[in-house]
Amino acid sequence: MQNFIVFVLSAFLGNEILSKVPQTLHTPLMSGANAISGITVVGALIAAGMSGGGWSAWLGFLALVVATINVVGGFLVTDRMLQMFAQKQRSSGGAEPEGAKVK
Amino acid sequence: MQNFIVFVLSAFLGNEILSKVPQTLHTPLMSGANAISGITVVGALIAAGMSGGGWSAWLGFLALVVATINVVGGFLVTDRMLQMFAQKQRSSGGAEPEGAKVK
Amino acid sequence: METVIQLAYLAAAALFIVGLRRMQSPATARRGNQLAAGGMLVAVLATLFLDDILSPWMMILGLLIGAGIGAVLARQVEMTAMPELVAVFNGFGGLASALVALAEVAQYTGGSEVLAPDTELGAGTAFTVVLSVLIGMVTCSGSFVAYGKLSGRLGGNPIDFTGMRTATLGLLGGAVFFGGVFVASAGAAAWLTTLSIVILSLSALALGVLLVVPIGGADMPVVVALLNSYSGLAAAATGFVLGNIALIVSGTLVGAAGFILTVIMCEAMNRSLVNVLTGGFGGEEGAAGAAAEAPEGRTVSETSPDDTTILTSYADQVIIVPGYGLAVAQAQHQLREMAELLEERGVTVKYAIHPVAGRMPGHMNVLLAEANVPYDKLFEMEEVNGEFAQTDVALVVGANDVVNPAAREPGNDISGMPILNVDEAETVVVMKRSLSPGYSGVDNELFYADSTKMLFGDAKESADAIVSELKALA
Amino acid sequence: METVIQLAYLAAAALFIVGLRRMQSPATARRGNQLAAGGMLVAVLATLFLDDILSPWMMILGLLIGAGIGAVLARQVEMTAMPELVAVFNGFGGLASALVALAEVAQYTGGSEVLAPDTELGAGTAFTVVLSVLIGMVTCSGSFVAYGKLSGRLGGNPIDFTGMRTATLGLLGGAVFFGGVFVASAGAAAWLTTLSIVILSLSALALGVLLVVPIGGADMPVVVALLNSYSGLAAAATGFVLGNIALIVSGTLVGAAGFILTVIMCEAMNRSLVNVLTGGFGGEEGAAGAAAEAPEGRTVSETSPDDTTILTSYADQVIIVPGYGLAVAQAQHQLREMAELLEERGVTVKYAIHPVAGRMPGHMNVLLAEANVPYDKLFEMEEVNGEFAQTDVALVVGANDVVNPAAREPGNDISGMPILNVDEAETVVVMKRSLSPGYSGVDNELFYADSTKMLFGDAKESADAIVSELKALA
Ligand SMILES: NC(=O)c1ccc[n+]([C@@H]2O[C@H](COP(=O)([O-])OP(=O)(O)OC[C@H]3O[C@@H](n4cnc5c(N)ncnc54)[C@H](OP(=O)(O)O)[C@@H]3O)[C@@H](O)[C@H]2O)c1
Ligand SMILES: NC(=O)c1ccc[n+]([C@@H]2O[C@H](COP(=O)([O-])OP(=O)(O)OC[C@H]3O[C@@H](n4cnc5c(N)ncnc54)[C@H](OP(=O)(O)O)[C@@H]3O)[C@@H](O)[C@H]2O)c1
Repeated sequence: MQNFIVFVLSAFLGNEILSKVPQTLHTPLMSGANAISGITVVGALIAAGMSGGGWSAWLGFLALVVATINVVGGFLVTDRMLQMFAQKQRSSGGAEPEGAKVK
Repeated sequence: MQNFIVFVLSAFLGNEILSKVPQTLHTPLMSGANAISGITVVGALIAAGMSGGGWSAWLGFLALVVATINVVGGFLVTDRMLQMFAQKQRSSGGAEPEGAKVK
Repeated sequence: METVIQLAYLAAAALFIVGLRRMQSPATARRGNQLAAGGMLVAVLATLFLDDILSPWMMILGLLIGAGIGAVLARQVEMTAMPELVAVFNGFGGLASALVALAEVAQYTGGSEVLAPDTELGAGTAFTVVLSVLIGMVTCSGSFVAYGKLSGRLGGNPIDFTGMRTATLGLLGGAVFFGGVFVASAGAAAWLTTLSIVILSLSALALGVLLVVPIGGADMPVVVALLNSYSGLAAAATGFVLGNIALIVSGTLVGAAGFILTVIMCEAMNRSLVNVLTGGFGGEEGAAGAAAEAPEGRTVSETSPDDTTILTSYADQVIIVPGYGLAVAQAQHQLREMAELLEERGVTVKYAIHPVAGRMPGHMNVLLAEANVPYDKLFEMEEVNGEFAQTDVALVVGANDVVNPAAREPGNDISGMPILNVDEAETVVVMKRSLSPGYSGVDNELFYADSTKMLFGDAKESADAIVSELKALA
Repeated sequence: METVIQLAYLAAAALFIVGLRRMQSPATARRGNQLAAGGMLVAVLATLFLDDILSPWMMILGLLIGAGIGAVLARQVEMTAMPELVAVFNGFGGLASALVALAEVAQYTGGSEVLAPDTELGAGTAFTVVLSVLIGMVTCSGSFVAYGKLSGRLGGNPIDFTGMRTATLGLLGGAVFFGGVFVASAGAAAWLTTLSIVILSLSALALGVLLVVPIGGADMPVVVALLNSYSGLAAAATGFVLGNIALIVSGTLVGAAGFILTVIMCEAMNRSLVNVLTGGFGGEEGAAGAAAEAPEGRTVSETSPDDTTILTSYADQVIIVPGYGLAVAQAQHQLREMAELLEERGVTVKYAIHPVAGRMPGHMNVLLAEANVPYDKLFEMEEVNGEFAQTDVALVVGANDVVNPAAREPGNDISGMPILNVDEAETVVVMKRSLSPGYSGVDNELFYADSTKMLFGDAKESADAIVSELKALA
């Protein structure tokens, strides 16, 4: 029951926060949210590390590998994308060459 | 612990929702939120109805009365205020007399 | 059944959330409030279906008495007395939370089962009881002091006596100490448990008084918003005591609401919360100390309702700047009528609403809404400030601090507060009763400016006179 | 220790919330993503400190392998292959959730303690296991089919065979049935438990394939967003299985994010979600069926890079309308260079971004950001639509549906979709390779309009040619 309450509150919160993300950032939002869904890595860690062995441990291990791919890959690729947005902001003042910043 | 999580999520949610209330509605928000804080009436009901009697029941009864004042009074007075806002919107089209609507 | 009741509590919390969301727009706000009220009904009904109810009549009776009193209070109050009423309700809310926690303790010390399902009064619960009682009682007595100051039953002056700070600190220390004793004794000696929680309650009540008494009457709205936040937190703490989700979610939402309002008010006044709570600022003592008569060598030019009528009726654009005096005089209906008559004569009339005009956030909006002033005539400070330079008459109705040019200079109590630039208008007419300063106690140079004309008298009477003149003109 | 770990999970959830909040502005978004990554790190580290860990090396090894593969994939991918990559990651996420739930089952049927603290595999938990496996497996296979279609490894055409609907419904029914068997047998026969969950997993995998296969390649972004939502829900369901708060909160947040994106995309395309999921719409088959050559009796006027250079360099204002073709051609850098050269010659250049231009929400923004096009040059549809009438040249670069006037008429696949009014510009230059229609397969009258000139060829090559000409001019 408590878990269900947490679920409902999170749904409300997600709705509040995410409906305000501007269209410009929808692609990074998609990949960033995807990375967060990799939180299942926590479950995978538990399954891989705490099983008594056998099927359970192997399933857990496989889960751990794919979940980690999702997490690490997801955050990195989102960062790559958002880096471009940040650059754009910095350079929006004008088309100065890189060297101009040294002075 | 679960309760604490619910608390944290609610705080985030409250912050998201309430920081978007426009200044015009701050007074009704204040009294409306106050009415909601009367939710403690639920606790008062439990205390009044489920105590074995004695001190506990009387404390609960007193809590129930004051909490209900807060709830009923709070919602009614907020409604009164907001009613005025609704009226204003209706009449903002022009200063037609009430009778104009009949036609 | 248990699960159904839990789901009902969750539904109630969801209704509060949806209701508060609708407060984001005036068009949906009323519906939102009704939804929240519906949520409350759901929560109350669900509770009536709990098992183990021993005295249903007590529950029903309590609900009826409370509802009756609440309805009468809500029906009878004047719109201007809103801040007071909210303070009173708030005090009741805090009291209720504390009493519920006390009932739980009484239940325990009486040897019965505690109210929360499946728990004893362990250290964790005892701690939340302390929080609930402390916050609830401080909210209660603090709110009633705020009520007294707002309604004028207590003087508005900040009260300060020697040793007050020491007393406050002492009480706080005492409350913490006895809270600790309560937690420590919760599993052990019942008499010590009872004694410590009673002392804690009394210290908390006294603390609430001492915390609010030194704050000036005009700062009360900030205090009320803060206490509002507290009453929410008290409800949440009670929710922890009882393990009740509806209380935790809703109490926390209210806590957030009150806190956000507090912060917004402080920002708009350009003061920190600490400054408000410790400042002893804004009592009438300041007002009394400052000039109510023009100081020597300064002259003010007075005007009459007749002259003001002529001046405004031949203007192209008039901007009305309402302030707290409008609420005091209850002149909003006359003002609306006056504006409508001017518009019939072809004058453009706008209302300029300063974010902290009045004594509550959105105070002017509520007042003018009551008088049916249409939305599209109300302008926020940023929207309208550029327009004064092209305005013939700025009509300042019971506003003072929000048009005081002293805010532009450093070194006084309102330095840095953004103001409405009425002094850029061709003529400024100020409707108030005297030359006394406003809420902040800072003298207003505007009154002595060449372009300013003072229309002394109660705002309602002056506006009434102007309305008659305008009708005579037509 | 237990409490500290729980607090760490809560902190992780809070970091996700704060991180996602920062996604509301481009200026803070990168920080937000980093905060979210930090939250993940906190959650992972906290988990490593749990008691009862039997095989720490397995955990570390799994983390290292996964991190290595993830990092390589993220480093190597082209920006244009973003949708594919998100689909792949998404499939992994769903798979992981399902596998964790399966591990829990294996643990139980193997006779060991289950992984979730203090619980057995009761009916409630069994139900959440079914949800987790079902959603997780559908997400997994569905995402990989979407990947195949997006990357072109599978044909983009909607695949449909006789009896497919029946097969889908049959699989769904089977999944529900074996889910029921699983829940019913959870306390009883271990072999039945194992058998039913294995059948459930396989049916769910097949179901994911059958659900996505009939959807056209171009609708895949919507599918990916929806599957993204599912993978969040799968994680939340796994959270219910393990009673883990971090999973529930974050999974639900992602579920909301995916769902909101799905709804936004459908709205912008003016189609319902049901229509997208069942439509068999938007495959290349549509494109192939429609005209790639001008139909008899219609003429198009062609133009060359040289002419376009002259035309644009003597214009006062040029509005560039990018579309999916820009992404295909990877012409964003050339385009930016061209725009800069035009600006040096005093031409005002704006970019008009249609909300569904490209194949992902915000696709054009990401592309142009990559090429360092400044923000203030990008305009949303509503902002810029009134300006085409005062524009000399509208330069349509690989866009088609988003400028197709057919949307204004009823009775075709894009009827009612808002479009960019390029036809109001004095001259329209369309850069694409042929007369073939866009994503929707609807023919575009714009190409035959008097004011339209077609610049055939790959957008990158055309833009390159224009850049050289502009440099020669200077
Ligand atoms: N809005 C909020 O949320 C809030 C909260 C807390 C504090 N405050 C503070 O309150 C102040 C608000 O500024 P304000 O300009 O609205 O009000 P103000 O500065 O308090 O001035 C109100 C003026 O109204 C006049 N007045 C009183 N009764 C009147 C009557 N019957 N007829 C005509 N005039 C009357 C008074 O002058 P006479 O006595 O000469 O008539 C007084 O100078 C600010 O300093 C703000 O920081 C606001
Ligand atoms: N953004 C989203 O979230 C999203 C999601 C799902 C669906 N959609 C849909 O996608 C469509 C987007 O419209 P759009 O106008 O951007 O694209 P579009 O209608 O799909 O048209 C793209 C055009 O680009 C041309 N093209 C392809 N490769 C090219 C190259 N190398 N050089 C030059 N041109 C090239 C193609 O014509 P040639 O083959 O003749 O060159 C094609 O007509 C809408 O129908 C929308 O509903 C969008």
